[in-house]
Amino acid sequence: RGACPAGMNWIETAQHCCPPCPAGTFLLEPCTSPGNPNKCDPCPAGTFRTQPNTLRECQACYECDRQAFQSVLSNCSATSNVACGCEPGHFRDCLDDLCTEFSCRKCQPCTGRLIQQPCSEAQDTLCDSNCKPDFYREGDECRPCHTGKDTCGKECQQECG
Amino acid sequence: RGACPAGMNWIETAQHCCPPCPAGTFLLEPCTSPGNPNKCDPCPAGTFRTQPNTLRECQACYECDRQAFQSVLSNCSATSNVACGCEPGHFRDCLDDLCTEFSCRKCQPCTGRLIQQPCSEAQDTLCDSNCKPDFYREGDECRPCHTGKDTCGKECQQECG
Amino acid sequence: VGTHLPILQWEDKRGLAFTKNNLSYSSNALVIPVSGDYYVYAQVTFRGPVESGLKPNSVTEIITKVTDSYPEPTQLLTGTKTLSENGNGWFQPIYLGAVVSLEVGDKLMVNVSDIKLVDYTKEHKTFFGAFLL
Amino acid sequence: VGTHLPILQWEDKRGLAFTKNNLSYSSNALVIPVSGDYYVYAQVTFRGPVESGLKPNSVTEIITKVTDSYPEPTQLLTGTKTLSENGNGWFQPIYLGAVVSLEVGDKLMVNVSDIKLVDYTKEHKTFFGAFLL
Amino acid sequence: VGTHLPILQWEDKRGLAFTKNNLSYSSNALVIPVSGDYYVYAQVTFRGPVESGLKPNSVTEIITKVTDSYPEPTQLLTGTKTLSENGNGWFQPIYLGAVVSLEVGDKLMVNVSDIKLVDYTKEHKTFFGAFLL
Repeated sequence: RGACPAGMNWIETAQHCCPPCPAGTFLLEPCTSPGNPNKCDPCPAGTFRTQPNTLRECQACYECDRQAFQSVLSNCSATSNVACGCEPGHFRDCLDDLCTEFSCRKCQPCTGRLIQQPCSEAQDTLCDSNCKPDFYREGDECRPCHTGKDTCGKECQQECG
Repeated sequence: RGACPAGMNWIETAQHCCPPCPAGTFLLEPCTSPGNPNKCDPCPAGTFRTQPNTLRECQACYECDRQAFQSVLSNCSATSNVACGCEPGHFRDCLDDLCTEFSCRKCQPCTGRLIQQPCSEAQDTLCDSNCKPDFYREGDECRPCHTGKDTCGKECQQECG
Repeated sequence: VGTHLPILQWEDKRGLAFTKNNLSYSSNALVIPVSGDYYVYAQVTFRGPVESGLKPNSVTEIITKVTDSYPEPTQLLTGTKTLSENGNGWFQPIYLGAVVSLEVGDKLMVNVSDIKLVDYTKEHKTFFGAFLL
Repeated sequence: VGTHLPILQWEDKRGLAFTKNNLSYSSNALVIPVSGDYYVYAQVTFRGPVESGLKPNSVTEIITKVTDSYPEPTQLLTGTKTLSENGNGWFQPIYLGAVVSLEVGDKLMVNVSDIKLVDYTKEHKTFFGAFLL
Repeated sequence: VGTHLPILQWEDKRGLAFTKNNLSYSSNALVIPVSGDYYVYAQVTFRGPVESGLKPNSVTEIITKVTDSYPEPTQLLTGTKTLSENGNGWFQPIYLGAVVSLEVGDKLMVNVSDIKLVDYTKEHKTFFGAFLL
C-alpha cells in the first residue's frame, strides 16, 4: 500500500493517492493521474457525508420515530444527519446515559397543582407538592373543592371548609 | 478411513493410525510411520486437555467471574480447567439445577437473630425465626431494645418491658 | 398463517444497503436470480409502547417465500417472543438466519406482527439479506 | 459440562429440511464429511410454562462437538437467557451461529436445558444447520 | 455516536479462536485483508446485576467499521434490548450477523454499552468473527 502525502488517501482499486472529495459528496471514480482528478458525486437524497472522504457511498440518514412522538429538529442534508426531538407536550425519556436513543413521553399535567417548572425537551413538568387554592388533597391527587357533584368528604371539608 | 487398533486414533491428514498425545498436550505433528512418532506439544498457557488426545489444539480455560464475586478455587492447569467458587461472605445462587452457572450473592446478616446455620458456598445463612434476647420484632425485622434514641413503641414495650 | 401479517418494505440502495450478482429487490421482496442454497437472514428491532397501539404481549418476525407457481406462501424462519416489559419504553431485536433451497424467481419477504412496533429509524438496527452458498 | 444436558433430535428429510454434499445426519448428530471451516447455526424456540415443569428461571441452548477420538465433548456455542416472564404463557427464541474448524468425522449436536420447554411443533421455529465455507 | 461506547478486546489464538487467509486481529479490531463482501457476526452474553453498577435498563452491542481515511466510524449492526429482569441474577445473549461490503484495511470492532456487564468467562458465550463470501 503506497503511503500518501498528508491530505491524500490511498485508493486500492486505482493504486493511486487521491485528494478526498468534499463533505456532502462521495468518490464515484478515483483520480488516475494528476491531470485526471477524482470524480465526486453529490450524496443522493436521503444520504449524507459530514467529512471530506474517498468513500464509495454516503451514509443513510436516520429517521425520526413518528410512532414514538419524535419530531424533526433539523432535516437530513448532504452534510448532516437528521436531528430528532420531541413533539410539543412530550419530553425525552433517555434510554442510555448519552441519550443517543430516547422515546418521547407525555408531560404530566399537574392537575390541581402549581407548576414549579414547565415541561421541556429534557425534563417532565415539575409539579408543586401541595395543591392549588380551591383544591384539596386525596391520596396523591389534588381534587377541586366545588364540583357540585359529589358530597364534600373528610379531606374536602378540612381544606375547603 | 482405516480402522485402528485399540488405543490408536486414525489421523485423516496423515492417513495413519497414531497413539494419542498425553493429557496436557496436543498433537502438533502426527506420526507418519512406526519409526517416526507423534510430535506432541504442551498446551500453551491459558489452555488445557484433561485427556490423552490426537487433537490439533487445547481447550481454552474458563475464567472466574470477578464482577459476580466469584473466586478461584483452583487455577487452570495444562490438564484441568479453572474451578470457581464464591468470595467469603457470598453463597452460590445456582442458575441451573446442575449449578454449572451460578452467581455469588451476599450472605444475609441475621441482624438481631441467632444463626441456625452459617452461610456456606452452597447455601445462604439460615436465621432463627424469633429474635435474640434484648431485641424485639417489628414486622419481619428484629430491633435492639435499648438504643436510647427513639422511644420504645408498642411492640418494643411488649417484648423489652 | 404468517402471510396475512403485514410485509416490511426495504431500502436497497442507500448507505449500507446493496444488491449484486442480480439478486434484486422489487415490490417488497428479494427476487432469487439463480436456483441454489442461500443463507437467508433478517433482524427486526421492535420497540414500544406506541401510544395508539394496545399493549402487545408478543412480537413476531417471519421470513416468507412466495413462489409464482404456488398460491400459498411458505414460512421459512420464524422468531417470536413474549414481552415482559411493563409499561414504559422497551425495545427488542429478533435475528433469524438459516440455509434454504430456493428456485429462480422465488421471492423472499419479511412479515411482522405489527408494523407500528418496528424501529425503522436506523439501517443498522433492522436489516434483511441473503447470499448464495 | 453442558453435554449432560439432553440432546435434541432432528428431522432431516421432510419439508425445508435437507442434507447434501454428504453432510449427513445420524443418531442426533450432523456428521462432518470433510475437514474445514464451517458456519454452524441453530435456533431453538423455547416456550412455557409446561404444567409438569417447575418455573424454570433460565433456558439454555448449546451447540456441542463430539470427536470419536476424545472422550469429552466440546461446547462450541452457548446461548443462555434468564426468564422474566411471570407465570403465564411465554415463548422465546435463541439463535446461535459462528465459524468453527471441524475435522472429518466430527459430530455436531444441540443440547438444551429442558426438552419439555422446546417448541418442536413447526420446522421454521426450531432449526439446526451448517455449511462449508 | 456508538463509538464512544467501550470497545471489547478479543483472544484470537487459544481454543476455538483462530484467524486465517490473513484476516488478522490487532489492537481490538479485525483487519480486512482483501476488499469484498463479508458475513460479519458477533454474540455478546450480558449478565448482571453487578454490585457496583447501577441497575441498567438496557444493554447494547454494536459492530462498528473504522476506515483510516475517514475520521468517523460507521455503525454496521446494532442489537439493543431493554432489561425487564428485576433485581436478582440475569443474563442475556445478543447475536448479530449480516453481509457488509468492506475495503482492504477496514477495521471491525465490537462496542458494548457497559463492559462490566459482559460475560467474558467462556469462549462459547461471547464471540466475534467474519468470513469472505
